Amino acid sequence: MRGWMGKFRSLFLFGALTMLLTGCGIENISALKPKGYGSELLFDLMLISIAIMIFVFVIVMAIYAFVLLRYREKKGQEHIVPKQTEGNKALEVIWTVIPIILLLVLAIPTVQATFDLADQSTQGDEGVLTVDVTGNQYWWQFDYADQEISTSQEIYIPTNERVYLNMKASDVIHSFWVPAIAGKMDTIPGENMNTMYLEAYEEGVYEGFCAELCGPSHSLMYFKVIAVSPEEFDQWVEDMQNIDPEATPETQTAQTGQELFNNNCMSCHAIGGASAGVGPNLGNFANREKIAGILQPSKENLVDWIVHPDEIKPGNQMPAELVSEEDAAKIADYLLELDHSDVGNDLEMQSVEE
Amino acid sequence: MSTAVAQKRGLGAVIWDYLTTVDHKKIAHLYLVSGGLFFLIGGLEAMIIRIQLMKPDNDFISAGLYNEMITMHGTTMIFLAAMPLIFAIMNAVVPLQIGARDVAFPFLNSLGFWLFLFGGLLLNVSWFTGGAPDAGWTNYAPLSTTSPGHGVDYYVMGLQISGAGTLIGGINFLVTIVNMRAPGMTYMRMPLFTWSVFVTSTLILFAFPALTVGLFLMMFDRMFGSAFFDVGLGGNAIIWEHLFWIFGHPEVYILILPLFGAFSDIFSTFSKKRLFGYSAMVFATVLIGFLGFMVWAHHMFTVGMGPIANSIFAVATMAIAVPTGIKIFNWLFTMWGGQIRMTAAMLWSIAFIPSFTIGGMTGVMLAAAAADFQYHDTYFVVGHFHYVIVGGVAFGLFASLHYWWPKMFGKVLNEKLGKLAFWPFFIGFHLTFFIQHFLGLMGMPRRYWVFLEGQGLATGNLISTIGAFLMAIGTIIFLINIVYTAVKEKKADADPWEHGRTLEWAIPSPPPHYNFVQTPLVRGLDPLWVEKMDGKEGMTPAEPLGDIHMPNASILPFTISLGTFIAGFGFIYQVDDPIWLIAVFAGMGLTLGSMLTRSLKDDLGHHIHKEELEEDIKKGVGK
Amino acid sequence: MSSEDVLNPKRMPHDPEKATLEGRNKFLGFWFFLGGETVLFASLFGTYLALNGSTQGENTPEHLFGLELVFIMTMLLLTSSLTSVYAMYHMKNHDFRKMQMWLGVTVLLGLCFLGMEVYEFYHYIHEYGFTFRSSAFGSAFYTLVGFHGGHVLFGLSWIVALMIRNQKRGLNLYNAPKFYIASLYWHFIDVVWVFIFTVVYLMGKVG
Amino acid sequence: MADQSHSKPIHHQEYEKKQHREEMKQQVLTFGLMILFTIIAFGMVIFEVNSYFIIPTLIILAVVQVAFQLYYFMHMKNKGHDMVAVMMYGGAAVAALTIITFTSIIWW
Ligand code: HEA
Ligand code: HEA
Ligand code: HEC
Ligand code: CUA
Ligand SMILES: [Cu+2]
Repeated sequence: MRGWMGKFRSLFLFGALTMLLTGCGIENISALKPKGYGSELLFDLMLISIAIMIFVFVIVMAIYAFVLLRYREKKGQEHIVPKQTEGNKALEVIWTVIPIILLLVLAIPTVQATFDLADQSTQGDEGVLTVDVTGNQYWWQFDYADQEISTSQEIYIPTNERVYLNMKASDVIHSFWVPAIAGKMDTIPGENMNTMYLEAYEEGVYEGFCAELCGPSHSLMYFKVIAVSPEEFDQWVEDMQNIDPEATPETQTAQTGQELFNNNCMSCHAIGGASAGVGPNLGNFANREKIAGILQPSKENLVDWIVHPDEIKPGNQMPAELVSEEDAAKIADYLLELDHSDVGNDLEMQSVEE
Repeated sequence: MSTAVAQKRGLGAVIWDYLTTVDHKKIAHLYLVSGGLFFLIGGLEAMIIRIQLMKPDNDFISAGLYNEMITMHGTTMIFLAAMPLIFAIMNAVVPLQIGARDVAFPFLNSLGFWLFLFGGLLLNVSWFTGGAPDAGWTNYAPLSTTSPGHGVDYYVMGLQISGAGTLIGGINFLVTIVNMRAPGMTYMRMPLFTWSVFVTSTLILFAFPALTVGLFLMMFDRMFGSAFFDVGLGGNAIIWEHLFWIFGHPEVYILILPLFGAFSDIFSTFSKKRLFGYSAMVFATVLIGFLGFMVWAHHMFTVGMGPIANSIFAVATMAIAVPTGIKIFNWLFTMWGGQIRMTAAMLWSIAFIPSFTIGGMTGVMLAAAAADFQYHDTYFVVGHFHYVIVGGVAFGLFASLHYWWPKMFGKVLNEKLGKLAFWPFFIGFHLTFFIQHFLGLMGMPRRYWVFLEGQGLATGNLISTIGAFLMAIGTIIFLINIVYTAVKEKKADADPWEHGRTLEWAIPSPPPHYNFVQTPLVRGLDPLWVEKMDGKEGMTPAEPLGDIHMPNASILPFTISLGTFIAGFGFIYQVDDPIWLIAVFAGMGLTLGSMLTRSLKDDLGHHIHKEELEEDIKKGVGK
Repeated sequence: MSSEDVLNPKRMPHDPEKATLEGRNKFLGFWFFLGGETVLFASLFGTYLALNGSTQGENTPEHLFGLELVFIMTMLLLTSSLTSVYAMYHMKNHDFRKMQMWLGVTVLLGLCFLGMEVYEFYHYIHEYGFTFRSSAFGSAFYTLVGFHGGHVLFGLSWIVALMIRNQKRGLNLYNAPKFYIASLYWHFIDVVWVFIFTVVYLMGKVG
Repeated sequence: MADQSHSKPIHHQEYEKKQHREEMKQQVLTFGLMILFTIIAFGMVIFEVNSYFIIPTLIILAVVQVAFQLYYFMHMKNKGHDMVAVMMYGGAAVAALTIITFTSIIWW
């Protein structure tokens, strides 16, 4: 924990506030349950600002309550003409100066945090991971350039290390947001690249959102950040590098599925290696938490998706009814066999039914 | 009385009267009715949004329709409801408060209204012609430039037309306030409402041109193949964001400042005290307006402007809390030591203070650039801006309407019903929007058509929806009140609140169409109060009774605006088929022809003769 | 005296354009409008400056622009500003005929300017294939310069309309403010042009 | 209609005429300077003067020219232009902010 904030934490108000706020929301989703460097830094900043605001609000409300209780016009006193006060220099100075001080108290950590989160000093250093993030309507692509692998929808990172993200968009503006471990940053089409970093403290599957309106399925553009220990992460990289797109699946239907897939889908999708970029890389598909970011990973759902992606994610770029339902089932068999790495399998997405 | 006369003249004549009127009081009525109608439409859209978000995975409306709904809700509420309602109050009150007989440019005043109305109608026609705009009220490129169909084209043309109307209105009020004040009404004697309209108009003057340019570029990109926002040809999507927010941030102060002014007048009237710290209030208003131009990029903290720019804009934004705080405390101390009378207008104003303070404080939290990485584009932001907009602007409009209704329509709105409308709206408001701050932080981005089961967001959203229904009930009671008052209430006096302090309360409710029989002489701040304290009945005139020069009515503002409306359709559809260029030429022809007519035909106005005035005085109009 | 009456040197207010309340309102309102126009053109200039590097190939500012034509255009417009000053000088001296004459000269100069601008655009399109749609730079260039050209066209039509309308009846307190603000508009057009030739052409040539 | 005109004595007329002539002289002088500045600006670019200072110099020349237009040709120097100046400077300030933004943080 960063020094000065640690001391503040012990103060009663902060303690109470922290307790109150962290009661809100669900682990690994909520910004109020920080599990990473960025989110924790920002949570602390929020606490400071909320404390200041509560202080101000209490004062305003105290005067307010007093005035309303004390100075109501009473029956029979309608004729009284109160003193027509023009103003009061001393008071006016007070309520100019105190807010300025309070704002300075807020401004300093704000500027610090702003620069802290924009820090890129270790990017490119030996052993520091950088992932290229591309936002597409309505899915995310993650390229690990140095490792020569790419994934979609799920980004794997090692815990307790800074992972830099170089972010772009291929079509319209999106925004990459993982409330539980970092803030958000827009991905923009064109020449502009943004950079942010992730640092997760604990292993886990963290919910990610697209936060910039990007079309009808903007609200369905989820992704996952999967934080695993550095050793497991290395294992995962190796597994991913070893994916052989040509590998023959075990069952007969899956083999037909593979053929169908290669004929119909490969123009947009890739299995392992670098990605074509039109559609998600399906290399490790069977290990996905969700299909297309939102559906539970069952065969039924997968067939539904393959035949009618437009009904599940309105406006998305994958054509409907490319293949018949039977063929889709075969392709599904094939895709669900694409289980090339079990890293992260033991981590479950936190989710509480209400 | 104009309305009484009108009733005798039959419906056709009344309509013609309103189509051609250049009287600021009637234009105020027009703004009120059309702005009110758009508020109901915008509110209906809000209800649909809330119903869709009532439970997880809801499919009350489709994803595409949802985006149209939020876009039209935001656009309608800001441009077609809040702005015109503010203009309604401005028109009704400002000339009276400064002791003028009309605004500086009565003709342009009417033109401004019709441009707004036709722009608004054009925008809403999109619902029936294949889809409303769907890229959010902020209309970010390239989502907007690539949006299929014509929705965004309607957005561009509709806002361009109504924006021109607003700009005209702004200039009009600036000149009115500078040039038309009654003798003795120095700048530092102007009522605070007038002051804030002055500052607001300045903001309009400098903010709207940026939107105009942005809309032109958007129009060129969508309709004529230019490449401003097309990255394929070297364009840059961020230019739109900057242009939009250079306009957009001042716009939110354009919305709130006039109501700050109205609250100042209301607090002082119903506390029976002069405004505490008048000069500080004026200074704070000007300062807010000034700072309002230096903070726009706080809407773009996550765009990647870099830490230096982010920090500068963060600190500049926070600075606005200081002048706003000065205002809050001055209002509190205006009431301090006063005789607070709890009318409906006062009730809305009292409710405004805590509500707006919460909204302002969440604003300052948003201004902490780094923390905005968490807040941005979540329901936290939605919570913030509804707190300031509904808790500030909407409450302010309700308060102002209650306060000035007698001056506009000659009857005091029923107080009981007024308070009855207040409570469900007030409670519903907090229910709807307070919880949204938490929803945002718990991981609910804004503009989400659905949220999912198991994200812990269901309860909060349900509460929010229930609140929205309460607000609807409040609104409906307010509407009932209007009807009830029109039918049942009796005619109001010149000064129905008894403690009126400013000039508008010195003349009958509603005023004769020349407002002041004789221009009043202003002898201090709160001129009417000054006279009252000297034991006088009314204002001392500054001029002898004489002929009054008044402008002539004209249909040209209507035809000019109609022309732009027609041309608007032409521009939108010429992309599909050049035959629509006919509409462009016909519309522009009508517009330019009407403008030329206006320019070449002398319009010298007419005089109301001294004899008629004496007649009116006998009937008790002059007082 | 009513505002309809023709002015003659015996009964002349010092500033005929500001002698009536209507005149003063017009005067002030128009100036405020120019304040807004400043922001409008600034937005266009900003956009141009942000995009003038996005040329997508050959047609860069250095490559396209020739300074001779622009120099002549500048001289024309500057001179037209002076001639409209002369017109206002005669207005203040209530010499209607001379005012009309100088306004006529102003219009002629403005027309020449506009003609050359049209030629310039034509030249770029046909010689270089440089259009509104070729690149973001193209869009920004034609929009900025075209907006100015549109202002010139509007200003010319306005002045001509005023001249024709008042040809017979001469100067009075009702139309004096109209002439005055039309000339303000014309000066403002020149102001914008000063920035256009500096920012677009000269700075474009420098690179 | 507010009416401030009334017959004036001849000498007054003459006085005003002289004033106008005086002003006109200034304006012609201003015009001369503007032409000069323009020639300097174009000359600097055509003869490719040292390009280190050239852009700031060009901008300064333009600003001075514009000030001439506003103050002399458009009479902002005369009295009764206070509010005019407020609004023009306001517009200029917003304009400056806009242009600074578009030349600095657009491409970050
Ligand atoms: C009437 C409209 C209105 C008003 C008045 C305000 C007022 C303020 N707003 Fe708000 N704002 C909006 C309407 C408004 N806003 C809208 C519509 C959006 C979203 C647009 C969109 O994206 O769709 C938005 C978004 C928005 C953002 C961007 C958020 C994001 O998208 O990530 C930010 C960030 O800084 C912000 C800040 C502020 C601040 C600091 C104020 C300040 O002016 C508030 C000042 C007031 C107070 C602070 C309270 C009183 C003061 C005191 C009692 C004194 C003491 C106080 C302190 C010391 C703190 N606003
Ligand atoms: C002046 C501005 C204003 C006002 C007053 C309101 C008022 C309301 N807004 Fe508004 N809102 C915006 C401006 C405003 N909003 C903006 C700018 C956005 C952003 C848009 C975007 O993202 O692009 C937004 C977005 C927005 C959202 C977020 C949508 C999303 O991000 O997905 C929500 C959700 O709850 C919402 C709800 C409401 C509600 C419940 C009200 C209530 O207060 C409304 C109360 C009024 C009524 C309930 C009317 C009642 C009347 C009837 C029902 C009778 C109807 C009868 C007839 C038509 C005859 N608004
Ligand atoms: C025109 C390009 C295109 C073609 C052809 C195409 N897809 Fe897709 N596919 C996409 C895109 C784009 C997405 C991402 C959609 C989204 O999430 O919005 C996608 C998503 C998917 C997903 C979900 C991926 C994930 O990461 O969860 C699956 C599974 C899938 N496609 C299978 C198929 C199959 C099987 C076929 C052939 C029958 C096919 N696709 C053909 C473009 C295509
Ligand atoms: Cu991508 Cu929203
Ligand atoms: Cu803002």
